[in-house]
Amino acid sequence: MSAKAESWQTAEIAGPTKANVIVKPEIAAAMIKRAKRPIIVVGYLSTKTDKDTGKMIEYAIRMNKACGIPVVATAHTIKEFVKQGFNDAIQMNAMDIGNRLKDPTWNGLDGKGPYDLALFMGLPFYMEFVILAGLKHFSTNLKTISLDRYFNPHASWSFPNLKVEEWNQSFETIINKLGGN
Amino acid sequence: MSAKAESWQTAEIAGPTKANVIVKPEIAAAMIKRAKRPIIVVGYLSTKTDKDTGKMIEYAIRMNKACGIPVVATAHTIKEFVKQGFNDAIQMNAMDIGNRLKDPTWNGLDGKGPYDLALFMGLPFYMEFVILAGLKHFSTNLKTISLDRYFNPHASWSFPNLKVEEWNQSFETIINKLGGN
Amino acid sequence: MAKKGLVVKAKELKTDVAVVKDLQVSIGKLVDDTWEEPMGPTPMPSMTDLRDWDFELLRRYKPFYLPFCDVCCLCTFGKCDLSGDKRGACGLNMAAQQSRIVLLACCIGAATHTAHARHLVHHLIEKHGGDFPLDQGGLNIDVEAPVTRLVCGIKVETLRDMEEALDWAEEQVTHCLSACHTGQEGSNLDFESKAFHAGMADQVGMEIADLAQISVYGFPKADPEAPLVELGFGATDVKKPTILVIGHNVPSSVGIIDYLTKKKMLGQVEVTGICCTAHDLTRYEPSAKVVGPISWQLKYIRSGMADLIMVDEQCIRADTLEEAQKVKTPVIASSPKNCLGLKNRTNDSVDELVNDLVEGKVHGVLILDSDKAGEVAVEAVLKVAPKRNKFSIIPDIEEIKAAGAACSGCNECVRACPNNQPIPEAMKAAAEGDLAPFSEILDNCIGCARCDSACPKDFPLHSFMTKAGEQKLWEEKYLMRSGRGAIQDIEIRNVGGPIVLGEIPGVIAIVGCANYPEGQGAIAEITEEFAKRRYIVVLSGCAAMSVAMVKDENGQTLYEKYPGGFEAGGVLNVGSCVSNPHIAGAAIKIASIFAKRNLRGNYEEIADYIHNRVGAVGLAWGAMSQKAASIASGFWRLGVPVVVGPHGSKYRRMLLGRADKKEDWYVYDARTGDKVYTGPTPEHLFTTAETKEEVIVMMAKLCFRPNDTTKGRSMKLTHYIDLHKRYYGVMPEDIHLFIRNKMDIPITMKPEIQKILEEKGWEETKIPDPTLLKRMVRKRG
Amino acid sequence: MAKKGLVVKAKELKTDVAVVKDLQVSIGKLVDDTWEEPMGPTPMPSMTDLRDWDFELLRRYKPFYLPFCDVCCLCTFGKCDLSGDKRGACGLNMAAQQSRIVLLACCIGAATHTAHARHLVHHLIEKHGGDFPLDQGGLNIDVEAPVTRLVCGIKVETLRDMEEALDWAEEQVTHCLSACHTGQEGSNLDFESKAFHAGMADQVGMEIADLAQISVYGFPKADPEAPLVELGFGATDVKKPTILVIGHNVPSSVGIIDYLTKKKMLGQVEVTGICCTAHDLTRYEPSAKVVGPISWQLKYIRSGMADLIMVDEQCIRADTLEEAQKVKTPVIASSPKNCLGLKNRTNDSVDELVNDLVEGKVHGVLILDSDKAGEVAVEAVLKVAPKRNKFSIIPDIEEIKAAGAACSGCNECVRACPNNQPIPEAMKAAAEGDLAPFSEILDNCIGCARCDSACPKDFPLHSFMTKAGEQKLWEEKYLMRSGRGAIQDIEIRNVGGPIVLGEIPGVIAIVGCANYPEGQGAIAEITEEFAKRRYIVVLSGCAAMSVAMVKDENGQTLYEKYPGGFEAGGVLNVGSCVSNPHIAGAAIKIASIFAKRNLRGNYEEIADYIHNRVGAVGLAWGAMSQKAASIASGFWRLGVPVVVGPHGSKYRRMLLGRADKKEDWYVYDARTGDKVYTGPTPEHLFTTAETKEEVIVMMAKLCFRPNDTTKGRSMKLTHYIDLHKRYYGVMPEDIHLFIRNKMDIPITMKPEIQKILEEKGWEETKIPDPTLLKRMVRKRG
Ligand code: SF4
Ligand code: SF4
Ligand code: SF4
Ligand code: SF4
Ligand code: SF4
Ligand code: SF4
Ligand code: SF4
Ligand code: SF4
Repeated sequence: MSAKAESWQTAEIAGPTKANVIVKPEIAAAMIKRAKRPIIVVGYLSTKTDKDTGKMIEYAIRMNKACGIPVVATAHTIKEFVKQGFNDAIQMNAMDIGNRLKDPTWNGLDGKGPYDLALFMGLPFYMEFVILAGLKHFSTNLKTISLDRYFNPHASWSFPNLKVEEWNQSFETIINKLGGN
Repeated sequence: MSAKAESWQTAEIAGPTKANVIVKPEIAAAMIKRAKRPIIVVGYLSTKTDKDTGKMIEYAIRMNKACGIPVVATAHTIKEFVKQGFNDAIQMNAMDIGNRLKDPTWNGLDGKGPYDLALFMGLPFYMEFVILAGLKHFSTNLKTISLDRYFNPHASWSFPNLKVEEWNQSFETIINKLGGN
Repeated sequence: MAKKGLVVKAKELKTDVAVVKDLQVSIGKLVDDTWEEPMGPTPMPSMTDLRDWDFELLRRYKPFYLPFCDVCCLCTFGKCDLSGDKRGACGLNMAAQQSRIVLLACCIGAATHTAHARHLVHHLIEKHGGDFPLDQGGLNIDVEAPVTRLVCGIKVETLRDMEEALDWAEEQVTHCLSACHTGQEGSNLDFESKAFHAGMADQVGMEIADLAQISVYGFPKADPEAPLVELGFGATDVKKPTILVIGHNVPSSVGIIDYLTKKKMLGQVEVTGICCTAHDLTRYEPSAKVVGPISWQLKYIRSGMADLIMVDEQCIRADTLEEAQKVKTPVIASSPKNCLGLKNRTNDSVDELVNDLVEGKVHGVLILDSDKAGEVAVEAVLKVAPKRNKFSIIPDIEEIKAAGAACSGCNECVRACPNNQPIPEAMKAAAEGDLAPFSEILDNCIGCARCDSACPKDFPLHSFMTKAGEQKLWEEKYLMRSGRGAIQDIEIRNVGGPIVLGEIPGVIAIVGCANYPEGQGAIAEITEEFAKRRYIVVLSGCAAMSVAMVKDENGQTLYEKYPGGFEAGGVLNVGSCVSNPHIAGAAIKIASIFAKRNLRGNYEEIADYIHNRVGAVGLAWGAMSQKAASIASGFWRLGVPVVVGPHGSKYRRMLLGRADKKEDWYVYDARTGDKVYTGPTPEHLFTTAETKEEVIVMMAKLCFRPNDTTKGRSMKLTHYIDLHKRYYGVMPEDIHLFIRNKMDIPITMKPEIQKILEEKGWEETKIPDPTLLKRMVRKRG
Repeated sequence: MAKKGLVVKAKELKTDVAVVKDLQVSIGKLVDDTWEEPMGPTPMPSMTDLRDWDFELLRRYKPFYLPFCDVCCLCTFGKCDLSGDKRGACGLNMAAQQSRIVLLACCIGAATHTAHARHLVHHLIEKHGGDFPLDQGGLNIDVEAPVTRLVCGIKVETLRDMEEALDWAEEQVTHCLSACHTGQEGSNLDFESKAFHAGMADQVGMEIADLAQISVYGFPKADPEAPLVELGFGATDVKKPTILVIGHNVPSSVGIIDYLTKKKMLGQVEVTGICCTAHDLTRYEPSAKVVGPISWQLKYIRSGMADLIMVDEQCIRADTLEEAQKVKTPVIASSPKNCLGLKNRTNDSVDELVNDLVEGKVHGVLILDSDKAGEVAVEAVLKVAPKRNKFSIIPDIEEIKAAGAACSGCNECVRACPNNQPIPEAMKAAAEGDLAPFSEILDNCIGCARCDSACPKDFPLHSFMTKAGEQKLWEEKYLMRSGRGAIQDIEIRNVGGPIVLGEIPGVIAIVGCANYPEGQGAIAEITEEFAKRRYIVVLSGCAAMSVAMVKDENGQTLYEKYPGGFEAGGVLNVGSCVSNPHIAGAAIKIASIFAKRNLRGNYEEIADYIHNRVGAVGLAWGAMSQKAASIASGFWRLGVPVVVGPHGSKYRRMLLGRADKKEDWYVYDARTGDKVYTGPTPEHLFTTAETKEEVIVMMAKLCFRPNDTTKGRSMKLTHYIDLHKRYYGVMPEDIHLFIRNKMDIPITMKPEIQKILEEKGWEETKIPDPTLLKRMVRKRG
């Protein structure tokens, strides 16, 4: 892994402000721990289990179990969560959650105040790319992390383009650091 | 110096294809040496001697003396060359030389065949940026190097954003490696 | 407007004539005063006339901007970094820049349709005279052009009448585009309002274009029983000389058919089409064939089936000439919009042209006379076909195997693929002789060939997958109902009751391009889900083709299984892209036929009516173009929500409601003037759906309207909850927002829902006579 | 065109009227048949009618594309990486994409002027009636609107006549914009041709706009002695209540003047302007003041001088409202193009509006009625001024010192500065109390405030430099000759001899915006260099202001030193941006007056004439906008070369000749039909100059034309060589390319030049009667 990463979709250049590369999963774990109000947004690709998408949805559940991070399931992802016995995910349209995260006066799913860190995974690359761009430019106190296997330059932080094993290992490390298993 | 460099003008993002960073001046020297038909294009900023521009024109002359590289002086830069006693520079409009370098059938100033390496320095950053972009996309067998103090991402190779001393030292090294003094 | 204040009474004119000699009088227009509909407040509105209405919508549906990159590069002050709260050299900020890009897209889209209409009307007047009468659907149609009447306040009865509407539309496009200039508009909301304006002008342009061609070319006229036409690779008779037409503007294709007819050769030459020209071609001559939507271009060309290609305008691959050359297919360009650098040979003789094309002296010619283009196409294809012998560049399996073995696995192809298709893996499998992965890729492929371009080894990857899917491709043979045109007044009248009672829970309009995230099957799935539930499903453009490309176990397409009328469970193809205003027109006619509202120049009132009462929702699952942007924009201003597929997220902004902000969802009760909470109905004006499952659930929800009767609302809720459970596996979280009183609750779900209502602390609300316009309140206070 | 084929004889009409009762007849236009100029081949040309001519130019002047970034992001198929030989998802390649961006810029520019013209004409007809007669310059002008006559083939005599030309222009803008749609045009050369077409339409739009305002508002009418007006910060009387108008579309500013006049308060309120509205304001009322070009906006606003700001449209900073708020200055927006998100208060009473602005209840209002806007502006400013007391946000020295000390030297500011100004160094100096470096920066500053935006510490750096340059700013008080409008026929006639004999070596047109690389002094230097040498220097827009902003040792500006006539050594301000067609018009009138060529609908022949014979060159040293792009494009199609300053390199493509390719420089000799080599005259159609020195030498060279007499050529050569030696220190390398025979050689340089000619193996060539059009060859053969 190097500190330089290229957008997974070649043409999806971000501009001068590009995501920091998560060179070590510990960084991500520390950020989640440090965050006062983190949230994770999980897209439908997390329900697929081909080599590209590993077991994202399980990682999301394990992260929730480890640190109680609230989970938003976009599109029909909720169905898979429920199938896996996880009933705490909230179904929302990806744009809707993006739009609310942008709003510093939104008090969150629980009404307890705005989030300060939003993790994303499992959305189509380009869709996540533009939602992250919207948050980068228009949110005020929110940081974003892309946990996808691909470098997404509009996030505040993103994994570089990873091999599947590296990526899985990263999740394991993060969950471990969060005190989960 | 790192292998990652940002465009000197913040907003002048290049796209997916970005210049390689000349991490060591030796690289540039080696490329010039390896080139069959190199050429150097020198813009008017090379005549200025503020801290930004060092003594570019003198370096150009010394490079010419070291390896006989032909010199194109854009705009009124020619006047300064002549003043410095160097009479071999050819005056041309920057776009005109850019346009000819693009053309693989152009046989060069001496009619002996197309150039394979074009060095640029002393043009306004953004003007060099777009000319280098034109060459990047539309020339066929030409490589370009920006020798300016600033990282210019549309070149094939460019210095990163350097301190004046680093930059001067780089020229000294290159000229030295080319066998000049 | 050009002609305002220039009305001269005949008597006065006589006097003038008597006084001023040797003058010619050029008549602009004869105004027929027998049309009694009173003029509304905003005929031919200026860019600001409907701004208050726009702001009303934008107050509720706020833009969420999704920048594509951090910078603006639209002028030489730039590039400017607009990240965060930075401003460009012109003082612009990121929100304004993104909305400006939306406006620009809508201007390009509106210009495209308006210019298309202008070309068509001009051409048809030249051929048939300005007096040629318009005919949308004979006696079955009273409001001949609802959008034009609504927006422009005029009645168009002849081709010439249309010019006034086009003059207006062109002026508006020019004004709106002007606002994109550096240092013009400074407010993102005003950019949005202007984008709506451009979208509205676009609707006029499209309506004019379709009405003109329906009238003159005798397309199906509001015909629920429009003929079924053949569609698909497999529909082409490979033995015949084959012409492929691509584009949107049909006169040169008509030229082909007319010449074939004249020469009694119809049937001897296969005439096939891609994109909207294919729609209009088959509306003109049902024996012609449709290949498929835009994404079918490259594989069809490379397969070598086409012996001659004629392009007109819009949605044509820019490399058509180069690709055609590879398979030795000559090209005729026939539109000023798309000249392809070819020599203008309009004035050369047919013989010369045919000869040059047949001999391969030129790869293509530009012929700007549609009749001549048609004649040359036919004469040339007859001679080219035997020479070409269906020369194809689809590689054989050995070549693919070798390539698979040589592939470096560099990932450039997949990183270039908009749909992230696993090409490197397919190459590995191909090396082993297994083409199945490539065949799967073809299913999810939009035919863009970016993979080809990106591959450093220059493998023609799209050809590889075409080869892999060959078998399936050649089995593609479907029936599509050809574009029917407008909706009849009687159809509108008949759906009144069922809509009020919820028997028809909504109108689902599926339109737009084929930039699908994962195959085109989604369109048919979505359509059937709603048709089965007795929604009305209206289709156009590429979507109307895609829906035909799935057969059930009996080999039937949805067009065969479901009726073509505007009725419960109807599956209607209205036609090509320019037929879209028939959908808007249906909504508009609901207002005029049920509610007896005047249409003429009465935009705001009608949009308010539609927004609050007509449960219509648009879906552009594969939207990709600037035209799709302006079409959506035309619906937004009418208050009709639009959903796009994932790639549509790249349009740079959504218009999103906030269900959690109660204060956003109040309307006036027109009876009392009270402000009444209505729940988020409809919740969004523009959003992206990630998956087809989400689309289905979301569209059902977006059919809610404040005005729903309890019967209607309870039916709509039934479908929403049912679909939510089915696709999401759970009850929706938000049903309490949509229940106004106990009567709204679907009976079968009563206990379950009442529990939820209690949990949520639900309170009963009133069902208003809803309006966003204070002036519509009847009670004077 | 809307009205073709609709001409009805009066007699027939009478019959109609007799038969058809109860009809109103709406008259489009009365055609005056007394105008005898025969119609040329291309009146109101379509997008393809002049394509052959364009291709002729493009064959010689090939595009050199300069991509800004590697990708295209214009539709949701994208972004697409177009680097190298890649193609986008729509099949487009990089060359086509860059030319498409050029077309898009030209469309935006043309739309801006055309919409401006439409607004103006519409407004003036509403106020003064369509019969209001046009008057370009009374009896001194025969061809009232040369561009419109040439392009449209019509004569415009009243305001109403103009609408036909605007209808045409709007239609063309719409067609051209349509070609920018994804999947339309595929050839870069066709995009270029369409860009030329948009540029030509733009010229018509501008000509109409200026002629309308000249006629109705009584601006100087082709007046070489147009009044000298005051310009500069220092010209403002700081004690008076001050209104600042910004923009280009003058009616609301006229509203201010008219109201002041009516109330006999002219002189009690200072009315100052920035950008073209300032030009037109002072053409209307010479006692008004010009602040400066676009780059003066921010420093003037922040200085707090303006007690009320009225904006209309074009070249207005998008953050005007925010910046105005900081200094408590209320804003009136007065154009539909630029509503700034403000509430439309057009229908509110003047009292309410004034009150709300004065009380600060609102920061601004939108008033779309120019008279009311004027009245409100005046009434409000009288009350606001005492309250504001010229409140300024220019910081004091202590604040700057503190900031200087706190500066982290992060370089973000300089990296954001388009002109790479050494702000971090200036901050260091400021920390020591030395503001001199900041003052120098202000000289090279275009007032974009990107440095402010970029600074992570939010220092208002542009205000710092404004403070540093304060003294100098307040000394700015110059005289500018106000915009004279058109060139008189007699002036054209009088320059005939001097031009032929080289006494006038060329016409130098300096136009466009203030995006200068290093200060605006260059404009005056360039102007004087050519004026001294008895070239004619014509100016407009921001350039016409910049040229006034330098005084000689006697305190005189060039407008005072040089005559305002179209004559040797003349320095002419034609007016605002929309006055540019007077420059094209002068070239066109040369063809009609000297050569007696017909103009009407005869574009190609006249462009060919101008390209081969009229030594006119355009310079847009600070070109930044899309309007500048379309203005340049209008000149390209006429065959007039244009040079831009360094920032103009960001327009994405140049049109460059290749002096080394002999085969490119042949013309037909109209007398014989022979192909004759003429040397690279002019060498380029569009290029970037890096420095003002280069501009001067290059422009002198670009004045060569194939048709030059030996006398004329020898004079032109003298200047070229002289300037080359002076600015480059050496003889030009290429003089042999410009000498046709020994008579061309400047006598004083004979020996030197003959030596060069020998070295170069020079051979004598013929001087043809040059044309690029085969059909212009007179000999039949
Ligand atoms: S339009 Fe404005 S933000 Fe965009 S490049 Fe130009 S100055 Fe910068
Ligand atoms: S052609 Fe198909 S597989 Fe190739 S990049 Fe395009 S969508 Fe992907
Ligand atoms: S780009 Fe070409 S070489 Fe690279 S992985 Fe794809 S198919 Fe293989
Ligand atoms: S806006 Fe588009 S073209 Fe411009 S820099 Fe960004 S990606 Fe490149
Ligand atoms: S217009 Fe063409 S090149 Fe540009 S983004 Fe769309 S598909 Fe790609
Ligand atoms: S305001 Fe002036 S100094 Fe600041 S970035 Fe702009 S040009 Fe540079
Ligand atoms: S950006 Fe601000 S802090 Fe950084 S160097 Fe410039 S003035 Fe100093
Ligand atoms: S010259 Fe340029 S900047 Fe100046 S007013 Fe005209 S368009 Fe605007």
